[in-house]
Amino acid sequence: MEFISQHPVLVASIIKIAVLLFIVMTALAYLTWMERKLIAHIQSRWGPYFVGAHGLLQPLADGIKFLFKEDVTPPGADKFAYLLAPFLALSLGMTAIALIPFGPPSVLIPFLNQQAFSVADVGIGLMMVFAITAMGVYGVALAGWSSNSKYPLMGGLRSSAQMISYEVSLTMSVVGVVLVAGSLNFNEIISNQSGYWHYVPFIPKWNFGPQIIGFLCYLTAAIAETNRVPFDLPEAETELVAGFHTEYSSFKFAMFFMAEYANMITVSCLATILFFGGWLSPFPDSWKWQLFLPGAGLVLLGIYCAWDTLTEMRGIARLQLSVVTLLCLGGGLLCLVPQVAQVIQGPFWFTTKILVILFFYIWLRATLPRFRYDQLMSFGWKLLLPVSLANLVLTAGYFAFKWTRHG
Amino acid sequence: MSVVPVSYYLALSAVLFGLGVIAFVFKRNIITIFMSIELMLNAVNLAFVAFARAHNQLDGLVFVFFVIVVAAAEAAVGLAIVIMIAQNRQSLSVERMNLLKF
Amino acid sequence: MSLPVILFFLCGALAVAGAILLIAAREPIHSALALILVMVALAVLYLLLGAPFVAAVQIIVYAGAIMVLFVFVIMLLNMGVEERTDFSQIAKYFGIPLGGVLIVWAAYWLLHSRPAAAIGTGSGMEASSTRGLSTLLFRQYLFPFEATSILILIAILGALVLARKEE
Amino acid sequence: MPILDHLWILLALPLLGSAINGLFGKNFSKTVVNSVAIGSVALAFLAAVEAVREFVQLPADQIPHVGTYFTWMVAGPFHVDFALQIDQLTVVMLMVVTFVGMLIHIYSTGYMAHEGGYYRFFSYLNLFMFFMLTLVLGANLIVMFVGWEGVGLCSYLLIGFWFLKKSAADAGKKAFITTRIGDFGFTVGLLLIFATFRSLDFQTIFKSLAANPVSEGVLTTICILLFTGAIGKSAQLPLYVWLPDAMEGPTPVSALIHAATMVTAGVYMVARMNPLFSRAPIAMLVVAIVGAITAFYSATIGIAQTDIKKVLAYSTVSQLGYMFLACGVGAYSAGIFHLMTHAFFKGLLFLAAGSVIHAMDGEQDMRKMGGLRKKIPITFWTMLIATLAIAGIPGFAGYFSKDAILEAAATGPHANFILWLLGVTGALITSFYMFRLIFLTFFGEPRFDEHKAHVHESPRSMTVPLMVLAFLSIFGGWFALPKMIGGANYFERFLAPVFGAAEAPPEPTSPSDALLHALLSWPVFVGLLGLLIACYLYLKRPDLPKKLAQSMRPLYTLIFNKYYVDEIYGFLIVRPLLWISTNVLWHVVDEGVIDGVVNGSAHLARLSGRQVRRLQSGNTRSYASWVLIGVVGFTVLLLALFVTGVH
Repeated sequence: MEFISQHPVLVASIIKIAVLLFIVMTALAYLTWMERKLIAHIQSRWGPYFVGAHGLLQPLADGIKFLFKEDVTPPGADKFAYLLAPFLALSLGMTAIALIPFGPPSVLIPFLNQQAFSVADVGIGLMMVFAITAMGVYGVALAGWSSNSKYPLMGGLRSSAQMISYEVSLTMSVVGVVLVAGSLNFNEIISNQSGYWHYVPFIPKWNFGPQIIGFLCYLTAAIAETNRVPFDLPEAETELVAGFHTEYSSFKFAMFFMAEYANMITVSCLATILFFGGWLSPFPDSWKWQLFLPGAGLVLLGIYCAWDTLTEMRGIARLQLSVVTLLCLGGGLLCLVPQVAQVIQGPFWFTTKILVILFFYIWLRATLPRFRYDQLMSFGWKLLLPVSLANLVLTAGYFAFKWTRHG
Repeated sequence: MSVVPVSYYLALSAVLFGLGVIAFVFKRNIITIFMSIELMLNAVNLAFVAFARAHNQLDGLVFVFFVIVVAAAEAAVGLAIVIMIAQNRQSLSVERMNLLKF
Repeated sequence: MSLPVILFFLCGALAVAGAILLIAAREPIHSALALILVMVALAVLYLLLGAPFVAAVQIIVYAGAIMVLFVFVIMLLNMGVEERTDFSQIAKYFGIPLGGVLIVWAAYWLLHSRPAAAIGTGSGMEASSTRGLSTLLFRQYLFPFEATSILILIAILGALVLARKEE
Repeated sequence: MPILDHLWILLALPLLGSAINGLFGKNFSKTVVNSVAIGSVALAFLAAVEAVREFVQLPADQIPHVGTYFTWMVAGPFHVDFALQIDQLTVVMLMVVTFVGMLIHIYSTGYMAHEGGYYRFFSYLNLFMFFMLTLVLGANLIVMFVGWEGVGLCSYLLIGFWFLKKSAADAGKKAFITTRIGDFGFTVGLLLIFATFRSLDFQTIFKSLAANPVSEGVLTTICILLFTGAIGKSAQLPLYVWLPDAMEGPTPVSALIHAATMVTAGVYMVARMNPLFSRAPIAMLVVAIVGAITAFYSATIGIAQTDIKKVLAYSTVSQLGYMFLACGVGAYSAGIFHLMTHAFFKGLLFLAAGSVIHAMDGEQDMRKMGGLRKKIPITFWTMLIATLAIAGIPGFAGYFSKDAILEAAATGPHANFILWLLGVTGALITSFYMFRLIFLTFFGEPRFDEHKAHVHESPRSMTVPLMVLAFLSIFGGWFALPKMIGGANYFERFLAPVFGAAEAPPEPTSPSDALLHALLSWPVFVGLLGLLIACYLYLKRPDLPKKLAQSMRPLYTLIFNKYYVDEIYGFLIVRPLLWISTNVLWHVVDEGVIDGVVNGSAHLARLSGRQVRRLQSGNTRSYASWVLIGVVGFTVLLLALFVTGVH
């Protein structure tokens, strides 16, 4: 007790980390589910359906399957690096998320008086996130090298080259935002985006507008950074079996998988914070009814589930879905309590925005074909980088002009 | 003790630098020798930062930036050279590259 | 023993260990990893010293770019473990021992020479340090800054020229 | 602008010409080279004329007019400016040098037309003009010395102009070395002067000399030392030997350098330093004696020479002797007067001889000539005029000057019968061998193959200078005309300010007996006598000379071989020197000591290198270790210092 009172930071951090880990893990798991479902529907298939209602238990099944698969280590592999790679990848992917503020800093944890919605509110959070993502390369590279096999090596080479190439434009595209906000701190960046354009009503003053070029560059670079379609050269099945993690099996493979999704989440969070005003709501604060949006949404979802349970489901599935229904309704009702609603506001908007971006991600994957390697490189160096630089110059020029004009 | 004296940082940087020197002399692989140079640079950077902190002057940090930039440039060129060497000599051992002698 | 002191000793130990590993490892990749370890540890020390921005740059540029380049090249060439030849007697009998002497003695000297100026965790001066740093960099050190940009440009050209295939 | 304030222009012009021709002349056409060379000298001449015009208008108290341009060197009390001065003496020399120089440049364009290294020749010639003018204009002994050595250099270059011919190259060397011997004395003299007067500036020296008298011994030493320089430069006994050999050079060179200008530098110097000399009677006597003996002695050699240029060379030597005789007996103005006239007629003689040689396609031996009178009339007439002038026939330039000299020797303040006698005899012999030359060359039957040698008159560019000089050889001496009818010699009066201290003004006499005395003077008599003898021997009885040679063979051979002076020098000086150089300096000092040191050091270097190169193992780690060793050593040192400094 007395230790707690002495080191509130420590305790709070531990608690927050635990919670965050749990949430993120589940999120990852269900992100896979979401992806498969979405792509299936886009391709007019059903997608996972039989493991649990709507295949809701599919991720769980997958996880168990991975756990119990045989863990093969290829002969002549560099044991240490071979082990290190997946851990590096996943842990880094997770760590980045620790810097993300999911809600306003004003909300505090009772007794400890620490921010509730961000594990670490660093003065230069943006830089830190980039630092961590920058390290992400090693996971891939090491994996490719240590497998002591042809395809992984090439995959590793490709991806490391690709990642360092696109990291440059990623960083460059963001600097514009930093200039606008005049800070590297996430909370400041976000609060800097609050309010509306006074000459265009009802359009929130998010960086998305003025930094549109930066945003597009960022999005592209981010997709490449996370080795997603159409930039998933490192794991191009058709060319290199599965790229850098060809030789990996069972849970190590799973870790790579999770790492990839974790990175997706990270970059989506960044996009949200930098360009879409993070946890800010798009509506003016005067509109009180928006407090009840999350609750209402959950309740509606619950109602849909209930109807679905009664009409569609049979046997065990009905039971499972009814559980989901109860959860949704209960959560919804809880969220309708004003205090809770107040607290839940920020995270709600934040997650919504993230989900939108993630949806976009998956949509892309379902739609676009893959680049060729040289195209990828030339695109990154000859188009993306110059454009992001141009954006930077434009922004800087604008501010220089502005500041010289008035103070 | 609740704070770390600057001399500790300096000593640490000295140790790292020395280790870098030893690495430079001890290693035979060009790339690793390169790395040992980077290690020395890092040690120096640490000293810079420590001094900057000690005198509450930021200039030291600026110097760190310049060091890093130079290191980056050096790495770019140096590694290109290493690649050329490896392609021509099929070896990375400096001890096998002794054409330039009496 | 407060938190920063613990952290210092932890990271210091890590850094030294990394350096020794760099020397000990025969596999270049392992050396590279060891060096990355050193860099990360140093980054944490920078945080301790209240220079978070430098720490971030250290990670991004050093660990995130330069070392990646090293790893990349090592993978590309894939020349296997280093051979421990001993053609250089002078290095064997003088260089390495002298290096040891240098370490011990310089460390000793630095520990005892100057009055131990105390350094706190440097919390609270982060933002200001970043801001002040930028002003310093873009006002007082503008010319060196531009010079380095030229340097980088030249380096790029040099690398291109070297890497280009003669046809 | 008054050119007097910019005398340096006079120097700059020839130097510029020389530089242009020397640097770029290789690619120029002959016309360009000519225009550059002659243009520069002609401009210099015009500038000189202008300078003289302005000089004449100067009030007496501004003479000499000195222009200091920059401080050249300063070392404690030793201070030398680059300064030029102009006074009456300078004016005379200036006119002579520039004018004769210009004529000879023009002449050369014709004479050298078919030679290689055309641009080189003219570059040297211009350079010579530059140095000669420096010599003449110099306001202190150092500047003068520069010119002095410079003309020596140019003389060397030009004598050895055909350096592929061994004799020419040797002659060049001989000239240089022989003059160097004299210059040694000259240099010592300069040192002594500085030691005595604490300055090398003419005016300063003279002023301080006038102010506080210096011991006569010192002055004598100085003067004799300076005179050695003059001996070398002006080819007096015993250092005259280089001048005859100098005839290896192209004839215009002989005319310009070895007759008209350079060789007279010695005389000029002595005249310039007259305040010193006139205070040192013994030195004066030495000068006079050397001059007289040379005049006589080399005249005798002239008798037996067969090479046309050699004859002229020896006659030059003897004429120079006359000039020194004049200076020695205190008649400086007479000396300078003779210098001027001599410049005219001797220059003319050489040019004419050159024209003859040109006509004979390079033949110089008078025994293979003869009867050229008709074939090359202009050359003949001009040369005849010059000969009359040098022989001292009344009315011609040479008469006045030589008469003045001999008169001074006879009746001057330092009169001396023996010197006078030598002079007169010399005059006799002079006119004899000169007319011998004329008769052998132009009269009698051709002694060469008419068909093989197609004799032709020289081009206009050569004949015009001849005629101009002939004109001067006649009227150049008429400054002195009034003296004959009892006036004072214009020339002397003009130069009086310079020599005033030295010379007693000539006492006026009544016109009639002045004229009588002038016409019945010995020079006229001996001149005519020489003419008659020559006429008798070489026109009336051409067989007689051989008989005479037979009858007094030993004397003849002695004279024919120039008294074996070269051989004696060779035996007494050159051989021992050679022996020492070969057996001591070469085999012992050079091979033993110097080469030993050099090779030894090289060997040492190689040995040490063989050991040290092991360091260059090519092994990076070794290099790194060495660096490390150095670093540790340094840190130890520094920290040690630091510790001792702090604690």
